[in-house]
Amino acid sequence: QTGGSTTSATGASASGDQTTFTYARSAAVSSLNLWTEITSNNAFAIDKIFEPLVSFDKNGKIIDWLAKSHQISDDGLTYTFTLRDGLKFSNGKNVTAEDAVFSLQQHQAEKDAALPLTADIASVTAPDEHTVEIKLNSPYTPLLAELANFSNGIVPKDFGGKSEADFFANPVGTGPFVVSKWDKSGDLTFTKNENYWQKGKPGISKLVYKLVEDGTQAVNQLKTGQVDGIEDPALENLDELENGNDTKVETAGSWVTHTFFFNTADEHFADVHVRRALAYALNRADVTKAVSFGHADTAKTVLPKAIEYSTQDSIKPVDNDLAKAKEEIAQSKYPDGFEAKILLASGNNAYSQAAQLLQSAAAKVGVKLDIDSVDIATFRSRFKAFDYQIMINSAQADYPDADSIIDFQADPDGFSKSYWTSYSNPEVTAELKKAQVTPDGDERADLYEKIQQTLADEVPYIPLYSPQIVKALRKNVNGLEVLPNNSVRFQDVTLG
Amino acid sequence: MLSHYSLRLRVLEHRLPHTLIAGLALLAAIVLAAIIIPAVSPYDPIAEDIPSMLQPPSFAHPFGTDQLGRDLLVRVAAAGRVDLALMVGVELLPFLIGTCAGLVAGYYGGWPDRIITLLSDALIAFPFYLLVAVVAFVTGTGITGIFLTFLIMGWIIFARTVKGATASLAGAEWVDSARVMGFSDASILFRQLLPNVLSQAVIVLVSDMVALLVAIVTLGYLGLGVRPPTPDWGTMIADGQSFLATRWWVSTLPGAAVVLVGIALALIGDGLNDMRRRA
Amino acid sequence: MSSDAATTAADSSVEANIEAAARPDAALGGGCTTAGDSTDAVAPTQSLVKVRDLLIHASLTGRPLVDGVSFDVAPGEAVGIVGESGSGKSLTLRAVMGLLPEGVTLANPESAITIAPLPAAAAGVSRGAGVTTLPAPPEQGETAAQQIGGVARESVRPGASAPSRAPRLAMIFQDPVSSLDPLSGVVRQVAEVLRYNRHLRRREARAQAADLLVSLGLPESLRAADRYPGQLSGGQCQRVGIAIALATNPNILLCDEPTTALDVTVQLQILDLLADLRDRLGLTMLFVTHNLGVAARLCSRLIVMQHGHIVEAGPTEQVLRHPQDEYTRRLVSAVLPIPDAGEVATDMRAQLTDGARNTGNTGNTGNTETEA
Amino acid sequence: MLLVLALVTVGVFLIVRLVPGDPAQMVLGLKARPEQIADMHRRLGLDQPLWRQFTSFIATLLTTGDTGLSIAYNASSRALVLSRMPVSLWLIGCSAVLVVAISLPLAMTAALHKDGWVDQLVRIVPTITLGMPEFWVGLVFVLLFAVTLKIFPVGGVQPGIDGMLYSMALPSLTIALAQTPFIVRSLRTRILEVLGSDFVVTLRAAHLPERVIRRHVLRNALLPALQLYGMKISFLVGGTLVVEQVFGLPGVGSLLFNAITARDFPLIQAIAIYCALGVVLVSVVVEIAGGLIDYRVRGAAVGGRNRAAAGEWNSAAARGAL
Amino acid sequence: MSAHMAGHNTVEHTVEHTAEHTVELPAQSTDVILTLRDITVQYSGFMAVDHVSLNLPRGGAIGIVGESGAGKSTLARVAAGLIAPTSGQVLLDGRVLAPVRRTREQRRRVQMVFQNPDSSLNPSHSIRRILAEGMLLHKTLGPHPDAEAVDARCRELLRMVGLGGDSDAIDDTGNMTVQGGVGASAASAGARSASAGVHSASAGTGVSANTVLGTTGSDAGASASAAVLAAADVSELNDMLSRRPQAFSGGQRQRIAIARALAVNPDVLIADEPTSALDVSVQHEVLELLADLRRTRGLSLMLITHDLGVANALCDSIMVMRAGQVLVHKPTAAFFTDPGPRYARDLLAASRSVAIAAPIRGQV
Ligand SMILES: Nc1ncnc2c1ncn2[C@@H]1O[C@H](COP(=O)(O)OP(=O)(O)OP(=O)(O)O)[C@@H](O)[C@H]1O
Ligand SMILES: Nc1ncnc2c1ncn2[C@@H]1O[C@H](COP(=O)(O)OP(=O)(O)OP(=O)(O)O)[C@@H](O)[C@H]1O
Ligand SMILES: [Mg+2]
Ligand SMILES: [Mg+2]
Repeated sequence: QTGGSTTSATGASASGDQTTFTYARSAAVSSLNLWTEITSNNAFAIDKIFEPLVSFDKNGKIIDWLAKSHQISDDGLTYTFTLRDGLKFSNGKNVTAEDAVFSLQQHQAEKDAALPLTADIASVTAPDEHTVEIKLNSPYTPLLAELANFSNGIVPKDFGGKSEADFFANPVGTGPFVVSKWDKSGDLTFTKNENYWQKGKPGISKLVYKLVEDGTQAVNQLKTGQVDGIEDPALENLDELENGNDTKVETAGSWVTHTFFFNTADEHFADVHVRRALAYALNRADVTKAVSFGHADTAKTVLPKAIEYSTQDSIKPVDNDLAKAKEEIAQSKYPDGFEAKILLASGNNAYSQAAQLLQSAAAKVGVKLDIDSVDIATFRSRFKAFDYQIMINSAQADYPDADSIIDFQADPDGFSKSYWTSYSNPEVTAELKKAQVTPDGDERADLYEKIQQTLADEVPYIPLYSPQIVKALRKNVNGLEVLPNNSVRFQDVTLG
Repeated sequence: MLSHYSLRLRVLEHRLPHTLIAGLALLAAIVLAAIIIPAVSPYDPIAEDIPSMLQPPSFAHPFGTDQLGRDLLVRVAAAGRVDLALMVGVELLPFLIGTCAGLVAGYYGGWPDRIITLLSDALIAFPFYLLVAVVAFVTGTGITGIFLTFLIMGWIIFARTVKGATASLAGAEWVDSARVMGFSDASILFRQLLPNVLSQAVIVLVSDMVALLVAIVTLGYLGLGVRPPTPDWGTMIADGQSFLATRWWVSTLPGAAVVLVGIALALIGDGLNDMRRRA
Repeated sequence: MSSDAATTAADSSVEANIEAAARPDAALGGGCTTAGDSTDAVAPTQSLVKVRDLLIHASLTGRPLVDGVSFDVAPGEAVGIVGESGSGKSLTLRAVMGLLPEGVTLANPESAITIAPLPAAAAGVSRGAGVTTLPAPPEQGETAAQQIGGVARESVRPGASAPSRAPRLAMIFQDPVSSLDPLSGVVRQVAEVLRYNRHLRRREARAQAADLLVSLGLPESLRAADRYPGQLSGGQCQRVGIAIALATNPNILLCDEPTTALDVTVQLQILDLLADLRDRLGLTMLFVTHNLGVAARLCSRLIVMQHGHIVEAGPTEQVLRHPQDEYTRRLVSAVLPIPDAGEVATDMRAQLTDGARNTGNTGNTGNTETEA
Repeated sequence: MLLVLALVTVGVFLIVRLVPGDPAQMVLGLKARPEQIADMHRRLGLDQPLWRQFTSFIATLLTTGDTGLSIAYNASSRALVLSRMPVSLWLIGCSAVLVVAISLPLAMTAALHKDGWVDQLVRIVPTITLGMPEFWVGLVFVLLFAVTLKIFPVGGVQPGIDGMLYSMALPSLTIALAQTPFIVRSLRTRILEVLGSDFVVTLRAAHLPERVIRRHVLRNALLPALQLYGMKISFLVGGTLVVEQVFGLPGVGSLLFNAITARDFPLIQAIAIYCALGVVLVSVVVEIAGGLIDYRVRGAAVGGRNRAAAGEWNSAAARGAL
Repeated sequence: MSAHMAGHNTVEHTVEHTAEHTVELPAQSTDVILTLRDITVQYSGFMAVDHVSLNLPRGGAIGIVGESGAGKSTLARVAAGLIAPTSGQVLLDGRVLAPVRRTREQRRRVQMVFQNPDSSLNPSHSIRRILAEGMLLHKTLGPHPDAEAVDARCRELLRMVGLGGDSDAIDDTGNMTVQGGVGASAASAGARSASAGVHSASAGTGVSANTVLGTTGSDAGASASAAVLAAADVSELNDMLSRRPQAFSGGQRQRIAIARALAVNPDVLIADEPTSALDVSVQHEVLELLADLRRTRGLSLMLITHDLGVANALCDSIMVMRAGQVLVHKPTAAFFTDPGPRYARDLLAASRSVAIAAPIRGQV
């Protein structure tokens, strides 16, 4: 029985066709502008419409996408992409190199860009109809990974003659799906792109992003077949869904690490011994166990395992050793402990549990922690204003390169000042900058290993766990490709 | 004298409706459990024990354990202390304010009544969750927010009840007698009228407490309730609701506690009502 | 028949009674005599309502409220029950009606109250059998009687109400306003009773209800626009109450202090109306009051109750003139006299004359009069 | 009533701005640079002084009836509210009907069998649901009737009127269960009072059938319950959030919650104003219904006061009539 | 037109109305304690009281009669300072009183007793509190009376209104204070004052009735057993003082209401239908009490009633009101000889026709 088509009303009533896939998501799609959006509710709709030259696979490995091949010059300054043959936009127009150049230049020019290209780009040109050439002023290794980001998707040159706003209200791209019905505060319905370059795909004719805000509700809808998949099933429900009669889960390694961040500008947490004491006092495996129900790895380093150069398996973490914790606090400026607060966005069960565990861990070394749970908007304002002592949040890679996380979290000169921790270690900063221009290989690996160990020892943050990327599906759903950035590819999906 | 005494007793027995007795007994049992269990239990309501997380009810843990391996029985009891105290504490001020406002509005009518009515109408027309959220966001989640929210909304129901009761009494001849006697308005309001409307206000108070408790629990569900790790029925129910299907005890047992308190208070309210009507 | 005519007739019949009432003798015995006239055919020993050892106690405490009350009411007779507040008058009456309130228990429900079937001769008196057999009423009352009784005859659906021999009871209450549903129009209320008691169709019932009300002295305007009880005066409401009672087509009319809540003038109107109905329709009446004068005006026999017992019973005149029981005597003496012209001060004021009154100056109270 | 609307409008405007948190921040996300945020503030007019923001808001509201562009959804806030409105209206409507359908017979039966087992049952059972939070009842319903028994949909809204009714069954029952206890109790108490009143004896003495008497009793008992009911419905307008969440209904409640979270001032204001409008409408409807039941409260609908005066008038009329 | 329809005659109304304005009041005299001068009360355009004037002589009693809605209560409320008249003045001892804001002393001097015994006492206060409140407010027992003094005064008041148990004629010290009035009154007062109230055994009533009847008007003086009786009496009265109004019968409550008014030693008592909710025998007792108070304390009385019998029994003059206006105001005797206007005549006729004829009463 096909859930999406017979039980789901959205599917069944539409045209009686058998291939609607209904996907439960917890937030609505409010904008389809690929350059200015970053949040997953919009991003994972945008990436169904627009596609970049290169992309990544399930394991985070870069693959050619709209480009059938790419080359990097030996000096690392010239990137050359050759477009596939017969590429068409969903409106039937051919895709040319000019379109790609226009897209990348627009992105560079966008002042509200959410994920701007950080490489020092000298020019983007189209030497011929099928070739795109990017020239850099200085080498920048993460460029290819950055280009794989959804925000570097290709749009028609000059928006096909429309204004930018009109274009993004009714966008045209090369992706497998076309927007057919869009309620900015509700559901988004896609239909299949008849001109999709992967012949015979997608296998479903309709894709519905259905807004189901409540997690439990989504689980129940999946169980009864009202939806065919859930974008973010709660970890605590996975057992049930994995073993259900009609349901299953698909997983992929993740690019996310949930982490306690210390504000090193705070007098207490400026003291590395205090930070180490707390890290030693906490048992991260317990935290993982309590919140992940077996669907996460305890994080020993800030770089998730699914990203290259992660030293998850080899690093020496500061973790779970009460004796050492006591030693550290004794060496600190606060041997008798102190009081502080953990800032927390309310409504997140896992964070609340983790905070309680840190609270009781800290109590063991005489540090009294209060949990300060505030709503998400307040939370963001607070931490962006550095108005916190400890907070819990996640660090997420936007593209499959170690730099994606490390740069953001350890660069005191970046606008987030080491992710609002103000952590600064010139050595780390130097290594970080060096890694950005070092071509992939052992040298880069060494650099990242050193950085990760330093960060682990100085504990500007305590990485907790990296949850698996999980999608819960009806049993009859085949061919769904789960991506490590939490998105999925639907083009191969069939409903059995 | 002895006969007097026994007579009084008999009158008392006679007067107390069985619903009231049952309700009081139930409430007393709940309060006692909330006081005694955490005192005698070997478990600490806030100390985690990850290895024994989410165990079903057993001899060692009659109510099972929660996500952090804490004994739910002792947590439910400890939460009872918090929530019952909160329930009473939070209702107190609205009760006082609402009763005074109702007295004034009911006795004077005219513009005091109109202002109070306008204010309460406007507050009712104000979306409740907007208020809840705004207050919680301003104060941060936790007891202060709960307190403020219900201070802002809670007085209305008392004001309305007391106003109605006062207005219906204000025309009574004994009120006029008091005026003829030369008593001041304040004295008439608080010494003459108040004792007569108080019972109605108290009945509302009791039944409103159930509503309040449920509201606090709902705030917990929305993540705006009592802050962890303080045990609270609402957050406990909310934490467990996502595995209601697989680990029913985590949210059902705290839920049962709320229901029990609800029943007790409803019985008390019923009983008080019966008593008032009999008197 | 025109309704205007009916009103006039009803009014004039009441007026006639007021004239009669002006004579002190008539006030006492008049009602009795008239009732006697209409029940001549009935053997006086035969009782329609027989109450034997009525025992009612409070369910909760077991306190006896009515304790061994026995009496008989003959067909067509009007019997008054008097006594102080709380003496059990209402309970007795409601026991007869079969509508005891909650919280009291009738100890002997089988034997206490017997309502005899209507005797053959009296069946003619009963209105259920049709108005035609009424002993010829005084001329001026005819229209009214037919109007009221005619309701029954004209509208009976064939077969629906074959004259039953079991007498029907109806009741009128003390507080005229609160004994009507405050939220329904009065015509509607009467019509409803007509509909269910006489199986009429809605519109018919409504028209007849309006007729009935108008014939009882309510304003004509009711026909066009219904009014709520709250919009009528106490006296008007009491007439509606009477209309409801009559609409059930009763043989026995139980009245529970029907005039206590009313003004003296209105009280008199209602009493006259009741006397009039009693005479024309040959109703058997049980009349509860604590006002001896009121009872005397309407009833041929009186029953005096105190603390749930009957302390004295007998013909009205005898009870009032020669009260045997101490309580009855006190009751009679407590009635405040309305002095006749010339007779002025009585008990209390007589006392005052010796005392404080000397300090007052009656002249200064002013002697103002506005002549009509 | 207009005053109430005005008060709510002003109140909402001020109160949302009291809250810490920045809409621009929420829209632009974590990586937003300060100049981006400042730019957005300028576009939204958030850099203006409060009174300027207020006057321009009121001006557009009064001239065009518009409440502005939603910050988070980048769409007309009025359109957003209106698109979410039907679901909430259906939900409130269905639960209102259910409350009546459950309460009336229950209260009547209980009152007529006072202290009998039906009465005890009616008195006790609702007190159980009284102590149950809506979200919990809703969850249990979903598990029981939707997931296990598959009688009703788990959540969401099905197209068509029948689909809507079908989808509303569980949510509105959830709400109804939370509200009926209050209504049933109020009604039962009042019915008992009315049953003890004189006119019922009159009706009994007039040999009216029991069902007719019941009709009279009910009518007389209805007004206080109706007023309570009106207040409950008023609370429901804009207060369906929890049920909407549990049942995944795209109603105004969840829109409001998202708007608050995003500090989407125009949208919050729009929702609050529409909700207040709804509450005002509800109270007008309740007053009209009250007037239909009891002529004494008629005419109070517009002014919204003078209920006591109506009673005065009544007694005055009673005295003056004859 | 038939007699009972007379009231509907609007022509009559108009005539009376115009006539009313020309009424001249007798000149003020020092003997007048309370004066109502040209009082008008309007309720949203409706004339409840229409240019009414009256003088209440010191120690005198005026009976105000009239049908329901005539404006009697409204007039009384103006006199008591409960509502402000639309126009007109209230004078006490020749001095104009502020409409509603009277001084405490002025309040004390004019007291009022209401119609309904069920609602005239605060149901949540004990009788002690009800009685004592006024005394404490007006400091009639001095600024800081001790509790026992207050109690003693309360007991005295209860005895004064005839709520003193069988020994109602004896005060705390065993002295006779209250003279037996008419036998029937004292008798039933005794019967009623027992805590069993109305439901006391009928035998007891008989006995006490006989006793009191036997001693009517006599001056029995203090007897040896009086002290014993007094002790029992005090404890019974104290018990009564601790009870709430619900524990008393209607007649008892009405007496307590009177006692409350008397507690502050008023000069004027306005009684608004104080007996219309009571049954005849109880009514009689209350009237006895009022008559007695007039006699013993020189209280001035403004008695509102719709019962001519009551007015006749107690008042020096009778004032008939109708539709807010005074139809006639005459000395009692004159009124019954010639009631005057049509409505007054109708009223008298109606009252007579439902009253028991005098001959019957004469034979009791
Ligand atoms: N429903 C009831 N439950 C308990 N006691 C009752 C009930 N109804 C009446 N009584 C008691 O029964 C006694 C007699 O009452 P009843 O109403 O018959 O008196 P009554 O003679 O009609 O008095 P009244 O003149 O005041 O109407 C009173 O003491 C009253 O308190
Ligand atoms: N507060 C008020 N508002 C409006 N009208 C009123 C008010 N109080 C009294 N009235 C009206 O004023 C008129 C006189 O009322 P009042 O109570 O003085 O009459 P009454 O003579 O005491 O009648 P009753 O014998 O019924 O007590 C009545 O028609 C009454 O309806
Ligand atoms: Mg009675
Ligand atoms: Mg009056």
